[in-house]
Amino acid sequence: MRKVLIANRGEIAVRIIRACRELGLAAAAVYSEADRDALHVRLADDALPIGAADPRESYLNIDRLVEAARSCGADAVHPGYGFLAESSGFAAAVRDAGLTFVGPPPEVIAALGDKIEARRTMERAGIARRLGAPLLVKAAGGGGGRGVRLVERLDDLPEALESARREAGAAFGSSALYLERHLPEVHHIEIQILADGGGTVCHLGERECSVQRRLQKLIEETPSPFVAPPLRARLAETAVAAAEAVRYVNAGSVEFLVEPGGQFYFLEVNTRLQVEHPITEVATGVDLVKWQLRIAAGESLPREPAVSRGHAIECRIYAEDPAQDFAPSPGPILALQEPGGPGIRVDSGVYAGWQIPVAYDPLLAKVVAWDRTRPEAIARLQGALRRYVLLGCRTNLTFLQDVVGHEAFRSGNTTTRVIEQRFRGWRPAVPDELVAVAAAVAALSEQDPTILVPGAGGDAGRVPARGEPQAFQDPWERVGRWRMGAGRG
Amino acid sequence: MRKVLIANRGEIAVRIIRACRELGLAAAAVYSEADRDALHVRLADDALPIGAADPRESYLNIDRLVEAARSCGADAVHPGYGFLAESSGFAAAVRDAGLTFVGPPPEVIAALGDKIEARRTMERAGIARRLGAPLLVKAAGGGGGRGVRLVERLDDLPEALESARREAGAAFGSSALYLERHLPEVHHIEIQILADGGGTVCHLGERECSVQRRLQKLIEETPSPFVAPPLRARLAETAVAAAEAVRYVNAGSVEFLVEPGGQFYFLEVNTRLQVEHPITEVATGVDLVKWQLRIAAGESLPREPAVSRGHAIECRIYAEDPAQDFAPSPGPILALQEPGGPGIRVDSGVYAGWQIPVAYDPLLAKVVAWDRTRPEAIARLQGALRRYVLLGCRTNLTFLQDVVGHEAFRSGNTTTRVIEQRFRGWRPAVPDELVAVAAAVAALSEQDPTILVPGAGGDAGRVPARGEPQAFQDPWERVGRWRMGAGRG
Amino acid sequence: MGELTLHLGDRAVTCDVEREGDGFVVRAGGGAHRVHLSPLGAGALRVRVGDHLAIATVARQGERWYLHLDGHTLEYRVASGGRRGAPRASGAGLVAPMPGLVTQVLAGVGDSVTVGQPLVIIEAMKMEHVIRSSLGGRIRAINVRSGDQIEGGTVVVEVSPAEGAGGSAP
Amino acid sequence: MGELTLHLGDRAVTCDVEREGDGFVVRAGGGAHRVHLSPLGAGALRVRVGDHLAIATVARQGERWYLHLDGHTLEYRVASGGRRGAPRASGAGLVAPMPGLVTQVLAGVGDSVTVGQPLVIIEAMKMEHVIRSSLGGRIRAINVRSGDQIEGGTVVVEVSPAEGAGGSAP
Repeated sequence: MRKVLIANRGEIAVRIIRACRELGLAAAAVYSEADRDALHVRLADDALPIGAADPRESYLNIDRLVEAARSCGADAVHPGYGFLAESSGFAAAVRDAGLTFVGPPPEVIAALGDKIEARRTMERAGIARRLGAPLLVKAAGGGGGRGVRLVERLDDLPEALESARREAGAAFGSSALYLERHLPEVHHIEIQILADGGGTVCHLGERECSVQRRLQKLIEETPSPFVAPPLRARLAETAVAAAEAVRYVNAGSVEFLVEPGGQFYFLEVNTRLQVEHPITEVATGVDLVKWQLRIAAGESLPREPAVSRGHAIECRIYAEDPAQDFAPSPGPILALQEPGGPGIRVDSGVYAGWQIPVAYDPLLAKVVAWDRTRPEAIARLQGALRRYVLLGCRTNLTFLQDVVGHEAFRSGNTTTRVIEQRFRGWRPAVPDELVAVAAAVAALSEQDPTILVPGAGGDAGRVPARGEPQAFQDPWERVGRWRMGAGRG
Repeated sequence: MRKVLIANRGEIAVRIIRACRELGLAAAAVYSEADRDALHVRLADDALPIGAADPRESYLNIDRLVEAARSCGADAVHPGYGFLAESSGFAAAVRDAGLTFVGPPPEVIAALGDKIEARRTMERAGIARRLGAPLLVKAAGGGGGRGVRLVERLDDLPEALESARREAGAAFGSSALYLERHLPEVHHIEIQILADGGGTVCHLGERECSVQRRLQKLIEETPSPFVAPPLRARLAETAVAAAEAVRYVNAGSVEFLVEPGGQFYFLEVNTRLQVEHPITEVATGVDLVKWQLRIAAGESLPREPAVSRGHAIECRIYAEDPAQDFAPSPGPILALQEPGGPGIRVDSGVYAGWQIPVAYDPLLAKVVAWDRTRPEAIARLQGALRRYVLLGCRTNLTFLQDVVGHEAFRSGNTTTRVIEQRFRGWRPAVPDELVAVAAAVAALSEQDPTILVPGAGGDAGRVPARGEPQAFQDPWERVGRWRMGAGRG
Repeated sequence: MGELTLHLGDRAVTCDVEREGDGFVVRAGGGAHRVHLSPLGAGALRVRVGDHLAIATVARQGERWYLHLDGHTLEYRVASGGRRGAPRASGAGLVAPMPGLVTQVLAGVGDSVTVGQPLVIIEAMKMEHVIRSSLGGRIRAINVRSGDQIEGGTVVVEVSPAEGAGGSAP
Repeated sequence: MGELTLHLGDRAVTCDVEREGDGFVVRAGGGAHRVHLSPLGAGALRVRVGDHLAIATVARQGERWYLHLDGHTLEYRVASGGRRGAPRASGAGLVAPMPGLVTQVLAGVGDSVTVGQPLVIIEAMKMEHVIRSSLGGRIRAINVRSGDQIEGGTVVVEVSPAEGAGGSAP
C-alpha cells in the first residue's frame, strides 16, 4: 500500500489524510464542486474533482470514486464514515478494481447491513438471548393506556396482539395497532473492536453515546459513568463474540441499548470508523485510523491488550442553532480560534475564510477533553468550549457549555432523552453587559471603520517611546475576570 | 487553598491558571505595564498590576507580588518558572506573609541554589562519585595540543597544572592556563521528580534536552532515544536519592550531563516546574501543575507508580530569527492558527491581535507531539509545525521543521552541540513559487485593497444561485499538493 | 451619539450610547454600563465593562456583526436612531432560519392558516426544516417556489392576522 | 502591471507581473509562474501555481507583508517599478534586526572600523544582540545613543568604505 484515496470530506477526511501522511502513505482527496476550498483538499497530496455538490453526484457516486482512485494511482480506498462507508457495493467495487478497501470485506458489510440477517447470524452465534427488545403494542386510534400491552418476550407477542386488538376495537372503534420498542430510559453504548486478517479480535472499551439531539449523537465519553466493570466485561465479550461470528476484519463498533438495570440489547454493528473514535484513541493511546490502514495492509494486531487511562469526553461542534430546533446554519467562517492546551484535542475540518457548504452535514469539528477523572475532564472541556471562537455562523458552542455544566450531565446519569427532557426551549443567556459591548463596538466602528482590519489596530507593531502616555486611561486599577449576569434573553 | 496568585506571565501563567480553574481554585494574575493585554490577564479571575515593564519593577519585585497576593485574598502563590521561581527569598517572603508557596520550602531552594553547597549535600548523600566532571587544562597562549592536559579525577589536578604550566611556558613563552569542562559530545538529561510533604518521592522518567541554541533548550523529548533501561534506572535512582537527601517537596527536576558511554554527572536540581514539563505529562498522563497545587495543599502522592506510554517531543516556538543568530523578533501577531488534531498539544501564551512585548523572553508557545513511537511522533510534529501559522514577527517555525526533518535529529543521537554543528549559517528555503505568490498577492492588493479585510472575500456568506458561473475558471482539473522547489534563498 | 437598535435574532434591544471620556456609556436593559474599547487588530478588542477586563473577538459581514466575549457569542444587526418605536407591520413575515433548498410549499396565497401549521419545508445540511405559521390568519404572499435556493433570513411567507384574532393592535 | 521589487530581509528580488486572464504571470528567479488567487476572506486566499493548489494566509502591516504557504513563511516589503536598478549608496547602513534598548555604543563618528568590529549592542527579550560592521571603513554617522528604545530596521550606524578597500565601485 502506497497511496490511499479518501472517499470522504470534512474533518474525517482531514483526520485520515494526516494518518496516511504519518504512516508514509500518500493521500488523495476527492471533492465536490461545493468543496473546492475545503480543508481536506488543501492538505492532500492529490485532490480529484468528482462532481456536483449533491452527494449523489459526488461522494455517493461509486463509479466516479473508483475512477478517481484509479486515475491518481491509489492502491487503497478509505471510506471514512457516512456516505459509502457501509456500502457493500462500494467495498466490492473497490475490490473488483484491484484496490484495497480499508474496512471489512463486502460480504461482512452486507451481512451486518441487513438487520434481519445480522440478527439471525447473532442468534446462530449464541448471542440470541440478548437480541430483541421489549415491545409496546399500542392502539393506533387510542390513548389513556387502553389497547396497550407490554411484551417482554417475543413468544408472548401473538397473544398480546390479539388481546390489544380486541380492547382497541372496543374502546376506539378501530382495531389498528402499532408496535414500538419499550425503552423508557436507555443508554446508547458501543464497544470499539479491532480485528485483523488473521482472526485476532480485540476490543478497546466502550463509548457512552447517550447524549443526542435529533437522534444524532452530541456528546460521547469513555468510560461510561454508568457502566460498572461486570457489565463492561459482558458487553465486551458479546462484542468480540459478534465480531468473531461474522469473521469481522478491520475497525468496527458493536452498538447496544442498555437499560438502567444493566439489561442490554444488541442493536447493530457499525462496519466503519465512528465519528466519536477519538475518545477511544485518547484514552487507550491506540490510533484507530492508523490501525485501519495497517490491518488493510495485512499487519497483525499486537498481542498485548490496550490499556485505557483516565476519562475522555467529546463534544461535536455543529453549525446549527440550538435555539431554533437545531436548524442548520451554514455561513462563512469570519473568525476562528480553536482551543488547545493540556488534555484538549480538536479534530477540525474548517478554517477561517472558508464558507461552510449548505450541501452537507453541519459537523464542523470535535473537541475532546481528557483527564484522569470525569470531573476533571468536564472542567477541561468547559474551558475549551469557552475559549472556542467561531464567528460567522451559528454554532452549538454556547449550548454545549450549558449541557456540560448541567447537573443532569455532571451526575453521569444521561440517557438518550436527556436533551429533550432538560433543554426543551433552550435559549442562550444574553447578559446586558454583552449587549452593551455589542452596541459600543458598533458605535466605535461608526467613528472608525478600520477597527476590524487586521494590523490596523492600536499600538501594534510599534515600540512606544519612553514616557509616552498609554492609550488606556486607568491601566493600574485592579481588574476582575469577566463575570456576566446570567439573564436569559 | 482557595485562591492562587500566579507570579508569572506568558504561556506558563496561562497553563497554571487553567490548572487552578480545573481544580476549582480561583486564579489571580499579575501583570506589568507591558502585559496589560497579555493572554494570562484575560483568563484569570483577577488581575493585579504590579509595575513597569522592567522585570525588576514587576515580576522580580518580591514586595509587590506579596502585596498583590495579600490584596486579592490569595492564600497561595505559584511562581511558574524563571523570574522568582528559584528564589528562596521569595518563597520565604510568601511563607512569612502567611501564604502557601507552591514549591519546595525556602531552605531546600537555598540549599540547592548554592551549587557548592548542593554538591556537598549530594556528597554526603553518597552521590559523590557522580559529581564533578573531567577537566581540560589548556594553555591560554597555546594551540596544537601543547599545554593541554585531560584531568579525569580532581585529585590529579595539581600535578596536571604544574605539568601543563611548564610545557606552555616552554612552547609559547607564557605559562597562563585556563580550565574547561571536557564534555565533547554530551547529552543533557533530566529526571522529573514529585515529592509530597510526607516524604514520598516518585520519579516520572527522563527528558532528553540536548537540542539547544544559545545555551537555551529548543527541542525536548521523552523517553530519550539515547538512554537504555539500565541507565534510566540508575539516573532515576540517583534523582530520587538526591531528592530524599534534601527532603525535597513538590515538583523538581534533577539535571545530568551524560556522556556517550553512559557515564553521567550530576549538574543541578531545578526546584521548580520546567518549561518542558508537558512532554512528561503527555507520556505519563500525570498533570504536574495540578500535582504541584495538590502537594502544596497537603495531598499525598498516589501509591501506584506513573506508567509512561509512547513518545513525546516538544518544540519551543520563539519570536526570533534563526537566520540572524536567533535575534529576538517582537512584533504584532497579525494572524495565528495553532495546530491541533490527534496527538498534538499546544501550550500557548499568545493570541491574534496581541503585541509581543520587547521586555521579556521570546517564548510564544510550545508544540508537543505524542505518538506510540518516536518516528511517528516526529511525523506528527512535522505536520503540526507545517500547519502552524503565525504572522507579524519572525519565528523559528521553519527552522524547527528543518531541524526535526534532519538526519541528525531523526537518528536520535543529538548532543548539546547539534545546532551549532549542523545548522550554522542556516537560511530558510525561499522557493521561487513562494516569491511568485508573494508578488501576485501584492499586485492583486494594489487593484483591490480590500482583499485582506475579514468577511470581504470571495463568495463567502452567500448561497450561489443555481447555474451561476464559478469565479474559479478551471475547477475540475485535478490539482496536486503544493510541493515547492527547495532552493535556498 | 444617540440610540442604536440591536437586532438579536427575533428580538430587538434599543441602547442609548453616549461618549464619555475615551469610552462609552451604554444604557440598555434598565442598566447603564461604562464600556472602554481598544482595538488590538485582527478583530481583537480590549474591553472593559465597569471593573471587568476581557478580550473580545469581533467580526462583521455586511450588516451582520459577531461578538465573542468570554464564551458568549452574539450575532446582531444594528440600526441607528429612531427605528426603535417604529410600529411593526401588522401580520407576520415568516423567515427562513437558514439558507437552503425549498423542497415543499404547503399552502397558497389566500389560504387561511392556523398557528403552527406547516407552510414551507426547506432542506439544508442533510436536515429538513419546517417553517410554521406563527399566527392564525390568511396568507398574503408566498415568496418562494419549490426548488428555490434561498438565503437565511429570506421572508418566505407573509401572513395577515385573522380578523378579530389575537390582537393588542390599536 | 510591470515590475515589482520584493525586499526579503537583506536581499531584493525583482519580479515581472502581468495579468493573464483572471490570473497573473510572474517572472522571477529565471522562471515564469502562472498564479491564480481567490481571496476567501479573513486573510485566506485560494492559491494556484501551475498545477498546484493551496490555501495561503496573508497579513499586512504598513509596508510589511507576511505570507504563509504550506509551512513556509515569507516576510517582505514591496516596491513597485523601476527601483530595481537603483544603485545602492556606497557604504553600509547597519540596521537593528529587532526593536530593543540600546545598551552600548562602542564607537564614535570618524572612527575607522574593521569588518566584524562590534559597534552597538542592543538588548531585547532578555538577549543581547551585537551589531557589527559589515565592512572596513570609517564611521559616517551614529544615529542612536545608549538608552534609546529603537524599532527593528532602524539604521543605527552608517559606515563609509575605506579608500581603496573592497570596491567594485566605479
